[in-house]
Amino acid sequence: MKIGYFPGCSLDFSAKEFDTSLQAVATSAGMELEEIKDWACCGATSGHATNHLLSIALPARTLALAEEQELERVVAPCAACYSRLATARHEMAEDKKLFSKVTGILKRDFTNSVQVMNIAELLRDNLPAIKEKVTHPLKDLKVACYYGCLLVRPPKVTGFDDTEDPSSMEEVCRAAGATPVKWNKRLDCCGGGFSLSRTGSVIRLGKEILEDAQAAGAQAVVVACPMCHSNLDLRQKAIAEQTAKPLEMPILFITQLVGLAMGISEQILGLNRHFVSAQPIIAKATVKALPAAREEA
Amino acid sequence: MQALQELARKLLTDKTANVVIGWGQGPRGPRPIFVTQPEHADRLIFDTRCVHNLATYLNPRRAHLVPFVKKAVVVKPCDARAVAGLIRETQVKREDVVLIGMRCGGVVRDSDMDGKLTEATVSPRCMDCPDREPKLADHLMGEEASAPPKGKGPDMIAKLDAMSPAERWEFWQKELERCVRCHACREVCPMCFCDRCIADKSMPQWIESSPHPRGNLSWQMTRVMHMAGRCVGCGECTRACPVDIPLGLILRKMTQTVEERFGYRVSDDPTVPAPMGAYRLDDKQEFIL
Amino acid sequence: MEKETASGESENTSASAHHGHAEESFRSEVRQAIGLNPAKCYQCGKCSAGCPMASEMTLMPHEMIRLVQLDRRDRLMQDESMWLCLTCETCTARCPNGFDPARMLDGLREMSLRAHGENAPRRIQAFHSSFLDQIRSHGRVFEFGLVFAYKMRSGALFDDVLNAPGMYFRGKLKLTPHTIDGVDDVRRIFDACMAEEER
Amino acid sequence: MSRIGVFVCHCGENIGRTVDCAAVAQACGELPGVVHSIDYKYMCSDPGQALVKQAVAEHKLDGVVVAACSPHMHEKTFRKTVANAGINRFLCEMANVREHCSWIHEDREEATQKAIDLTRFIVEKIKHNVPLEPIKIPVTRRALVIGGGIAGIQAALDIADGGCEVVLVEKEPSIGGHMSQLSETFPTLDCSQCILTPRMVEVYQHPRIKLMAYAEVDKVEGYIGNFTVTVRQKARGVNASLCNGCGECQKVCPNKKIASEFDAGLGKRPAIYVPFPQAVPNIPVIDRANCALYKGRARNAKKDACKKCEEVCGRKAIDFDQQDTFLTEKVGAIVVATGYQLYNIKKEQDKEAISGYGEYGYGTIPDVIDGLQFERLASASGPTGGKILRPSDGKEPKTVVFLQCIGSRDPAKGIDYCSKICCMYIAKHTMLYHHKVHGGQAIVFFMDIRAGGKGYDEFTRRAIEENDALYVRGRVSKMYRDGDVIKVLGFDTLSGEPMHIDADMVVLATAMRPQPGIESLAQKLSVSYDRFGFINEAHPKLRPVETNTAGVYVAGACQAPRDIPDAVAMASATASKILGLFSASELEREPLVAQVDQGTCAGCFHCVRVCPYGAVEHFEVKDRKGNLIKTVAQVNKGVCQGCGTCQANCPSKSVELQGFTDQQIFAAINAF
Amino acid sequence: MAAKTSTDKASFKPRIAAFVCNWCTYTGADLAGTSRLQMAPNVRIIRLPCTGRIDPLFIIKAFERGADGVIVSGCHPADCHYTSGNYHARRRFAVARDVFGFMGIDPKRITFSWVSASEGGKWAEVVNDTTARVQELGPFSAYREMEARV
Repeated sequence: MKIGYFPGCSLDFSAKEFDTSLQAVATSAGMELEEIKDWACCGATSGHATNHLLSIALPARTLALAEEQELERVVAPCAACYSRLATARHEMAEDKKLFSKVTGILKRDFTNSVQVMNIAELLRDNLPAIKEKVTHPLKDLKVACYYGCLLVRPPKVTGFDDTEDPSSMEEVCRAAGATPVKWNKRLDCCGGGFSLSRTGSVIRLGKEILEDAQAAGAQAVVVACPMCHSNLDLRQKAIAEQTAKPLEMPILFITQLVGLAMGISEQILGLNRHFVSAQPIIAKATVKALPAAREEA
Repeated sequence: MQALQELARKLLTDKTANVVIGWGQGPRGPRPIFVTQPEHADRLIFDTRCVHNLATYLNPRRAHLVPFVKKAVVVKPCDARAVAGLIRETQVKREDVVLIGMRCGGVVRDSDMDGKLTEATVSPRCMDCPDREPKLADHLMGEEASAPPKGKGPDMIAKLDAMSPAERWEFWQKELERCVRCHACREVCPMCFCDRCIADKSMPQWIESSPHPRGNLSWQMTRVMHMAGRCVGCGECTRACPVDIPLGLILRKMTQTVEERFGYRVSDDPTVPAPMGAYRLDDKQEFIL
Repeated sequence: MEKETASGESENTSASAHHGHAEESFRSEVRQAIGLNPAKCYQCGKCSAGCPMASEMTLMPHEMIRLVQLDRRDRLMQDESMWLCLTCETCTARCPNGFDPARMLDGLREMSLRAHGENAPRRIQAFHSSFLDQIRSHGRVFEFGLVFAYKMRSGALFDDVLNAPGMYFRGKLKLTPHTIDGVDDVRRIFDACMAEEER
Repeated sequence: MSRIGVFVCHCGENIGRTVDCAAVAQACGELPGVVHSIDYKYMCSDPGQALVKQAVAEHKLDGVVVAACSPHMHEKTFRKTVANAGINRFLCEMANVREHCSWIHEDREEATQKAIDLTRFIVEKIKHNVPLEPIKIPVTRRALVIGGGIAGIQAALDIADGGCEVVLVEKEPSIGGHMSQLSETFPTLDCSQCILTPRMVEVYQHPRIKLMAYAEVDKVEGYIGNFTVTVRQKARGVNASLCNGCGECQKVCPNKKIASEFDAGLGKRPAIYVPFPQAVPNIPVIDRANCALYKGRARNAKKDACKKCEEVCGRKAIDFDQQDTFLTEKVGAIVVATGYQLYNIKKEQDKEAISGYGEYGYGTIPDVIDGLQFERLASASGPTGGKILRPSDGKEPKTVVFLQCIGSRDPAKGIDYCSKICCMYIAKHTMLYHHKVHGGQAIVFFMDIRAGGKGYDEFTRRAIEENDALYVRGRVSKMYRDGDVIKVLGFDTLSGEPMHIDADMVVLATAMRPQPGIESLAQKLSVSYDRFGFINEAHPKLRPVETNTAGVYVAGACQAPRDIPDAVAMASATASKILGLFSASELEREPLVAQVDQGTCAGCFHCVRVCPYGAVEHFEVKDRKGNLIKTVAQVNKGVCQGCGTCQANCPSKSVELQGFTDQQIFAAINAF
Repeated sequence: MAAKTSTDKASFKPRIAAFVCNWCTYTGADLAGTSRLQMAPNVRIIRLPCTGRIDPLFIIKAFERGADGVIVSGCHPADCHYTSGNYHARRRFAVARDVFGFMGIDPKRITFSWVSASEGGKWAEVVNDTTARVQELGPFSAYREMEARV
């Protein structure tokens, strides 16, 4: 079945590797993604931190477009976009007044019938197909699965996994052959939207998270959100300034990890685009030169 | 037909039954007959004109049949549902009746018609009937039957549902003003077995007894409420009505409600509990504030 | 001690004057605007215990809700803490009494903006405005433009300069914006939402 | 009935202000059948009642309608008044013109008209009232107590001491309940077992108490004064009459690794066991799920795996083939005292509405224990001999964090109520901890300290002031294991300071919940329960130990969270209620019950199906020669509670509810 | 049916019969009284022990006797004083409502509600809402016009 695809602004560019790795993994595992035509930004934190109605109306437009494309489900790989889309859907379903206000603003036929999924949910629901395509299991690779905030919170909006004890990312990593470690900060916030505006906070939070992952023996942190990625990857140099020794913790998108296990080339997966090199992982994962056929993926 | 007659003869001879209630030829088509002598068993017939619901004769109100105790009855599927209802409500003991089940592909509207089943002649009662043979039967006879022809005409329930309450009121007032309160609908009904009907109760008199629209309406509403989850859909009340009030319509509406809300379809299995007098904690209550 | 704070703050007199007039109080205004009953918070502090930004806030999440309960509008609206919320939803997920502190803070920020409050830290407000401007003009966020606009507004001109070349090298910054076809649609939504919220 | 008196009350200004009482009296005086109609300032006052009495005599009234307040307020009063005046008290009815009229309307004209209407309905109704006499029911002066915890023990002893027989049914092998697990009790810190054990022995030796331990109530039939209860005596695998409690069998049992229920999982016990040394009765049971012999038999093994207990038993008391038996007991009253269980924070819960604490690791973090487990650690008879040692490695914890309101006052987890006893027992725990672990620090996270009770607040203050317990006001957001310690992320809302604590052990004050299976027991008894499973009392204030089924009473924590003094007080209250009930050989009931007209009953038995109490029976009508004419319905007056559902379902209207007959209702509607 | 002018409608005072159970709704209505909750004066309560006792005949008879609307109210599910009378009533009324509606009695004229002993406010709402609704519908003149028809 076709799944609607809402890349969101980050995947459009700064986290292009999330997009390419997802597309490659999806193709390989037989998931048919169809991008929502002419989608607009979800409004992100700035939207709901300043104008509630806007924070519902912007995602609602996207959901309406998805309905027009006759899509029943939409995947939003960015956890923030996912949260905005899912929240909008939830609030409009709960509050009929809000729903009619929004439809009035949208001026579109809209029934609020589209299901919203995040990337961990999508991959978990397609585990059998993914397992089938794993050719280079990432044996001995210890990873810390990092959920952050919006994938699992608040429970009444997300609900695909246990809010305080989720397991879907670990399941996906295990399917890729990696070994998820048990650690404590996997649900803590990385600082999210304060990346530019309050860098100090982001560094403090990032440090706590990365140190805990390292203490748990992780060789890489696996994320499902471009903001988490940039806060942990881009800011790692600044974080390292406050630690005894450099952390050198590679941060991978979950799709990149799965892609590696499927033997998809690191160029397509965009592993070269990270600030902290993922080379040690790639080497450890014993992913060798890849057949050309994969390149087309 | 031969098989039916032979069975009846046997039942009467070996005293398995003291009377066989079935149909025989009358001056205007088949009519109910009570065979008590083995030699009269050949009077029994069965065809598409055998419209009457003979379960009504098991009803203890038929005092003249009570002394026979062991009774054999010829039943169509709708009749069998009524027998099941009477057993369920302790009016009849299963061991006191021998049920001769007839396979049935529908009957005509009335017994004085010729027996050809067509879209025009089929009885409305047969349109929704899913049963081709009674499951509650000691003997089963007749040929495998196919589904009755679908009747013609508009779906009156849908038509009425589409009306405004005032229009529905008008509709029923026009129908009910003809009612002469002969109570044939009650007398013919196999499920009406009270010794003293509420319509005849005077202290207090809930339902006015004279043929007046007010009492007529109360009577029909009350009757339908009493039939809730009990009506077997045999359509005898409609057939018996001398002024042709479409009584079956209200009953069908009620039956739909019961099925939709409580998931209950009237059954010829007496062990299936009736929906009224039972409840589920999660019964729908959208109409209650 | 209690007495000291009470006499020390000028708004207290006006605030306490509101008590007893539930219809026009700050807490009822908040309830009206946000659709959450502030009285639902029983001040257990679980939100503050789990808040990743608590160590940087001058008012903790439960204290902000408490100030709403006490109708201390000025005290609350003068403080920047509400702008430090990361909207990570930890508080809401763990609230034992089914309250939604994250949504409440969203709403309070919105109220503060509408009242042209000055409590938002310049950088954070600059970021939000730049971000929304991006959506308004292109339908999507054009990151280079966002960073540029943000720096102009916030005055944080030289932060992060070191990372820009790195980002560009790794293909993480695009220099030209893409504007969606339905940008007029988006602008209309913006205008309608702004107008609606003003009402 | 044709001589009716109408008495319109002004209730001071309460009615008179909006209703023209004189006009009501005048209008009603004109109604056919009304021979006397007056208004008066305070009808319920002595002079007011005298007016009624006087009028009854003077006008030979055979019906009295008082238009005043709600019948819930004064129906009893006025019925007594007319009874004193010499007419049957059911010939008096009230029209509610205060709560339902004067208090809720302002327009005097409208209110007066409404008051006239309401009074007219009742006048028309009362024309069909008939004198009714109370129903007399014989009483079996013997009680059943379900549950052998402190509440059940107290109730049983009080009833037995009052001179009546008691059957005490306990589902566990021993009586004693949770109280037997406690170390010391607040607020006096006396040893729980020291005060409980003598009472347990007293139960065992009491000539009027029949103790049935390891037994459960299977079926309940009948009604107040006349219950027939079937009790399932579960098979112990030990012949109770032969066993002398020597304990040799427990010593030889090879499987000694079973988590002890008595020690809340912290200690071990063998497969044949008595729960604790002071158990009453002191007769072991074989835990069939863990005994090698029964496990083998369940697998159809050819040979029994182990018979060591049988071999060692000198009294030949072991009986592997023993089966459950069913006993029937006749009793007149029942006490439900089934007690509580503790909520657990695990992910899997027995009710959909209740969820666990993921933020505290769903019960997977070692050394996070509940209150009962702490009791066992602190108890001299416990697995550590009274030393506070944490379960994971046996180390003495130097920092112990106590969390209150776990699963209680937490609607998000599905439980809204306050568990009531936790504030007190946590304070007690901190004291015990302070006494036992020198240099240890107890930290309590609380929301409110609820210490209402004699000596209770003094007790919690003592914990704080003299026993060094640090009380932190706030809930904990998250807890996780980090190496050897448990990281506790809390917040002190009083100082505004985050409290991040490295704890060696955490004690959760988890909510009290009713015992599992309470719903099915309640259904057997026809008593109602709330959404948490707590048994509903008949009235929250005025009838706190009765249930809505006559003859069934409730005591202790199965009704709501209760501490020991509460449970004991309730138990004594039930005993007093029951002894009162048993003080006469017959009991009287309001005669507002259903009655079948057997002449018109057609025997469809719709009434039997709808009756919530099973009060309708089949009755065979026979002629003089004994031939069956027909089978009809008959109402057991002792069981019927007067809801009238049978009547609404009766197609021929052959059943009538006294006090609300069709005639009466019809007349009232007709007056509309 | 005669067209009603707006003044007719305004001067029309609906007459509404309420059949309520003794334990929940009657007590809830008492509470509304003790709380002095003002409400429309059009409702006349007839007290029954339980909703289980309320026969559809009562509703029919009330309309026959000139009621413009009817309220039926009792204990919430699980709160029945008699444990299950309200569950039986719920099924009965579900059928009655459909049957009455099918025969032309506007279901809007009948309010079914659960009002507990503590819901005085809800009772006032039920009374006011029903009165307003029936006011809007106008008098139930159909029954009265039946006389003329004969």
